[in-house]
This record gives sequence, C-alpha cells and structure tokens, in this order.
Amino acid sequence: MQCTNAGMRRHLLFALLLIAACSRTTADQASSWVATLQFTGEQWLAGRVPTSFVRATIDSADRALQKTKAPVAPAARAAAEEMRQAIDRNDRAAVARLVKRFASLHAST
Amino acid sequence: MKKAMTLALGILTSVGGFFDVGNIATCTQAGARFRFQLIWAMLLATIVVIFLIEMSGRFAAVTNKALPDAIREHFGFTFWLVPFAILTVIHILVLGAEIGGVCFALHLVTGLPLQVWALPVAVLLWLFLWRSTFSAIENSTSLLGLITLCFVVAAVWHRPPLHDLLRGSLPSLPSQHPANYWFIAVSIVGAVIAPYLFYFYSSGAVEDEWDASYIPVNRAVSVIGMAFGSVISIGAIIVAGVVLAPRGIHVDDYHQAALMLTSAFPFWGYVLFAVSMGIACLGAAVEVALSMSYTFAQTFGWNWGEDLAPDEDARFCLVYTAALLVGSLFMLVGMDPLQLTMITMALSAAALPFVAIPMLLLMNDRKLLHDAANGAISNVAAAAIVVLTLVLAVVSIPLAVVGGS
Amino acid sequence: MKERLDVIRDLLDRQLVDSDETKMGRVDGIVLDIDGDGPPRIDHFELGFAVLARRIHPRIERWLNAIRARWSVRRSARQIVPWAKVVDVTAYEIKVDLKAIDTPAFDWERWLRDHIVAKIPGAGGE
Amino acid sequence: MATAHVEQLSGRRVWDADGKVVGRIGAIVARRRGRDYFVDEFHLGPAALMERFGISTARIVGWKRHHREPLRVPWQQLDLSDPDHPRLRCTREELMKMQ
Repeated sequence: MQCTNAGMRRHLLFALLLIAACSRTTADQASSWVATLQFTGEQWLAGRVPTSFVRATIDSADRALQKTKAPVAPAARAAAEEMRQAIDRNDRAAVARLVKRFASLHAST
Repeated sequence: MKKAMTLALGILTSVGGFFDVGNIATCTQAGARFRFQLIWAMLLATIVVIFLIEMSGRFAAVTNKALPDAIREHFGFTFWLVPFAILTVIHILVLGAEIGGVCFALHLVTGLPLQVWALPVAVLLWLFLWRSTFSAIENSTSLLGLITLCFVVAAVWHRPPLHDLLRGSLPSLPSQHPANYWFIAVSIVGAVIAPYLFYFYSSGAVEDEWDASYIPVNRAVSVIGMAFGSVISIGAIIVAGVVLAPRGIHVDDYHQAALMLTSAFPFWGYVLFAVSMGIACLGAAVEVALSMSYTFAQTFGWNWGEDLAPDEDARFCLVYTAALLVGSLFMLVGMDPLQLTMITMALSAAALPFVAIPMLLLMNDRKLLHDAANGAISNVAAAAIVVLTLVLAVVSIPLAVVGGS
Repeated sequence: MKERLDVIRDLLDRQLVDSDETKMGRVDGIVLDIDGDGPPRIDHFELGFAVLARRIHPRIERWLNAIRARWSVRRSARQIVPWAKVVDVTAYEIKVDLKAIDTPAFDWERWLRDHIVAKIPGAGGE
Repeated sequence: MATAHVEQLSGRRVWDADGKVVGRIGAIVARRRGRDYFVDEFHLGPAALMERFGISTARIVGWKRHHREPLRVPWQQLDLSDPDHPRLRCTREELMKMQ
C-alpha cells in the first residue's frame, strides 16, 4: 500500500484541525453547562422556574457533559446528580450549596 | 377602510412570520456567545427581506399570481422542478423545526418530554388549517404574536449600553471563535430570509384579492412589518447578550435559552418565554404548512385557497396534512429541536439563490408587470441580494460543519 | 382571441380554468398536428403526471406507467383537452369549456373527496 | 396523425442542413385562422429565450443596450420529423439572408 507524503500530511492536518475544533467547542460547552446549572439552581431558589424544568435541564446537561472529555465534566456531573436529589427533597440549603460549587467549578474552567 | 385594515393586519402578520423558531435559536445563540456583536447580521437580513417581501407582494398585486404559479408558467416545469424539490425538503425541515419549537414550549409548561407532544401539536395545527379561513388564520396568529414583544420590553428593562449596541450594528471581526461567529451570522440570515415567507406572502396577497392599488399598502407592510419583526429579534439578541453572555452560558440547547426572561420578569419570565416560543412557532408552522400547499397546488395547477372548504380543494388539504405528519416525525423520533433548527437554517441559507434568482428575473418582466417592474434601485438591491445569496449558498454548509457547535 | 400567440410563452405551463372558474390543472404539454403540407396546427393540450414525467425524462414516464398499472385511481395519467374547447387565452389563465369535475384531471381530487375528505367532519363549506 | 410536442421542442437545439448548430428554440409564433392557430415561425437563439422571459440581461444590470433580434425560421424551413433533432431545410447562411 502506498501513500503519498503530501496526501498524508494533508489528511493529518485536516484531522488535527478537526480535533482542535472539536475539543475547543466541547471544553467551551462543558463550561457553559456548568454555568447553566448554577443559574438554573439560583432561579429555582428564587422560585422563578418549576422543579420539572430543573430536572429536564439537569438531564440535558448530563447528556452533554457525558460526551465531553473536559476535566470539569466528572465533578460537574456528580454535582448535577446531587442537585437532582436536592430539588426532589426540596432541600433549599443543599441547592444553595451546590450553586456555590457550580460557581467555583465554572471559575476553574 | 379595507386597506387600513389590511395594513394593520399585514404588519402584524409579518411580525408573526418574521419571528419564529429560527430567530429564537439564532438570536439567542448570537447574544449568548457574541453579545451584541452580531446585530449587524440581523439588520442586513432585515433589509434584504424587506426588498424581497416587497417584490413578491408587488408581483402578486399587479399580476394576480403568486410566486410558484408565476415561476412555473414563466420558466417552464423542467426549470422549476429542481428548486421545487429543494424547497419542498426545506419546507418539511422548517415545519419540523417549528413543531419542535411548539413541543419544547409545551414541555416547558408541562414538564412532559417532547415526544409526547409531537402528534398532538400536529393534530392541533391540522384542525386549525382544516377548519379556518385565511383571514381567521391571519387575525389569530397576528394578535397572539404580539406576546413576543416581551423580548423588546425585557431588552429595554435591562438598559443595554447604547454605545455597544451601535457598535454591534456595524459588521466587525470576532476576537475569538471565528467559525462559530460566521456560522451564526449565516444562520441569522437563513432564519430571517425564510423561503416560505415569499410563497406564503404572495399567495396570501392573491387570497386577499390585492390589485395594483395595493402597491403602497404592500410597501408599508413589508417595511414596517419586517422592521417590527426585526426589532423583536434584536430584542432577543440583547436579552441573551445581557443575561446569558456574562454568565458564560451558550445556547447549545433550548433549556439554556429558556432562562433569559426571568431576570426582567421574575415571576412571569419563564412562562412568558414558553408562551412566546409556542405562539411564534405555532403561527410560523401554520404559514409553512400553508406555503407548502400553495406551492404544490400552484405548481400542478390544482384548485387552491384556504377560503375554500376542504371538499373543494382536497389535494390542497392533502399536502398540508401529509406535511404535518412528516414534520412531526422529527420530534417523534426524539431529534433535538435546536440541532434540527440550526441544520435547517444552514440549508435554508444554502437554498436562497433558488428563491432570489427567479424572483429577480420575474420582477424585470415588463410584459407582466408594466410600470410596476423593478426600477434601478430595486434592481441594484436585487443584484446585490443575488450575490449575497450565492455567497451564502457556498459558505453555509461548510460553516455548519466547522462552526456549528 | 388574439391574432398572434407565442405557443411556449402564452400557452405552455399555463393555468387552465373550467367553465365554473375551477382550476383544473396546467398545460403540461401541447401537441401540434404536422400532417400534410400546411403549417403545424395546435391540436390539443395534454395534462397529467405522465406528461410531466416525460418532460423530465422518458425513462421516468416509463417507471410512472409501470407503477400506475399496479395501483392508481385514475383512468389515465394523461388527459387531453382539444383546442376546440379553448374559449379564451388571457394574461392570467386559459379558459376552457369543460367541467373539471367530470374530467380525468379531477380523478384524484374526486377520489380524495369521496373516500377521505367527505368522511372527516368540517369538510363542507359553511 | 403526425404530431410534434411543443414541450419537447422548447429549448431544443436546431441543426442546419449541413449539420451545424443554429441555436435553441425559444419561441414558437402561431397565428389565428378561423378557430384554429397555425405555427408561423420558430425563433432561435439566446435573444429568443430572453424574449420568452420578457427581459434582457442588459436591463437587469441597468444598461439599455442594443436589443439583439432572434433568428426567425419560417415554419416551412424546419423539419420536425425527428422531434429530438429538429433540422433546418436550408443552411445557416441561407437563413441569415432571409432575416
């Protein structure tokens, strides 16, 4: 099997560009989802969004975070799971704590 | 008196037609990611759409023919076949995205998953089309559509820095994420210049029996109506830019956009967003489904008209029925509504030459239009628009691959 | 009627309207009679999907006919409107002295109306 | 009955007696005689196509240039026996002289 040098290089370059593009957007997305979870928690505490919305948002966030390889993802997913349980218990103190945790996670990204 | 009514209604309807799922998606993405920096894209798209809507209305008023009708008869069936097929696919995708918007709004209110709502929404839309007349559709969607003004109210309430707004009104290069920036810019244009608008608007003018005396009314409707719709969309960009951007929230999912009104309207914001989105998409879905029926009926010369009873134009009704069924499938199989919207907007932008070029050629036919044919200003604008649509057609799909997050 | 017509521009692809102002299809094809020594004479219009299919490609017409042979509500996928039935050619449409509902052009329309539309409430006009 | 289909002729390329391409059919002019219409002449070339669309490219751009006349072919000069290959009964040069 033969492969020309130029062709190889072009493919490699393309792959690298693709990886660069993807990894950047996923890291971005992860950070954006952490911010979303924080904001959603705040809004829930203020009584501005229903519990069902927070659950659905956590589902979407979890699905998106699962796909990324961003370093923040595992911690964010764990916190999201805790938040789900906290809103189900209507545990406002726990949600307030989790909002702070999301804030610090977001700051670290 | 009738013309004054037409004017008022036309303006309201065009607001309804302007602000739909594509605008909600692209404007919130633009604001969340680039604050006010993409307002220029909305302004540019608005100018283009004003020219094109004005032309399609003028054409219908003078010739008594809607666009698909005129294109088939003027250029022949074989010429029209390819654009017709492409536009049919786009219609179905847009309809799917609009139904997705309604489903998402219902999901926000009820907490039930989107799949559950796909068929009920399709049935609701179908009943609406089956039972009502054209003017009933016009009146109800336009009045209910006024709820979307809440985006403008919220934008004003947030007191955005005027200096930044003005700077965003002029095109500028992004400091980061250029591919995403251009992708959203193209998507905004694709969302605003939706192909169905022109087929729907010109067919509506024929249904309302416009004649040449409606040319000034048409001009006013297109300028004021589209500008009004644009103000709402810019409102959405501003609110997303003020609420979401500073928090680092991007809109990769409609749930993230749903949070944008709660700062301005603490207790109603969440519901207002859901209701605005639901009504805007519902109105647009009706227009898209009708536009599809108009296009088919006119292409094949069937009897058509939303004012006829269904047993007088069975095939016309069959088309929107089938379109609604196919359109609801996207949500039924669990596609993400935002992703569907963004893909659709990119394809829609890619298909624009098929809309713009035949229209430009028709508008220059003096045998058809006599004195109402395009003048120099309209033609310079039209030529610029054709160039723009050709550029968009070339760049939109590659950008969607590289820049679509 | 006008003294002079451009057969392509003024007739082909135009809307046909019957004696009740019902839209009954478009002029999908025009057949000229080129018999004898005289000039070609406009003999009749053809309507229907078969004609449109042939305009795209003759092979598509053959496929369409094969499908139709198995499953169709139409008597024929091609309808003929003799030139003698043409009453007027205006800038908007071509008026013919026929009743669309009695012609094969409305086979589908009639079938849909009788078998589906009529069975759904709210189909009749108020 | 020998027939020709207008939808097939529209846009079709026409060859002359020497086998050279003359142009595409853009218009078919018919005149009334009693109830019937008889084809009088065929118009060929880009100008004929433009005639069909009722525009000239020049007008779109905004210039008023000299309008090119289409090539007129009297019906007697066009052999329609093979509908896919309409042929002139004369040469291109002879046709030009008739204009």
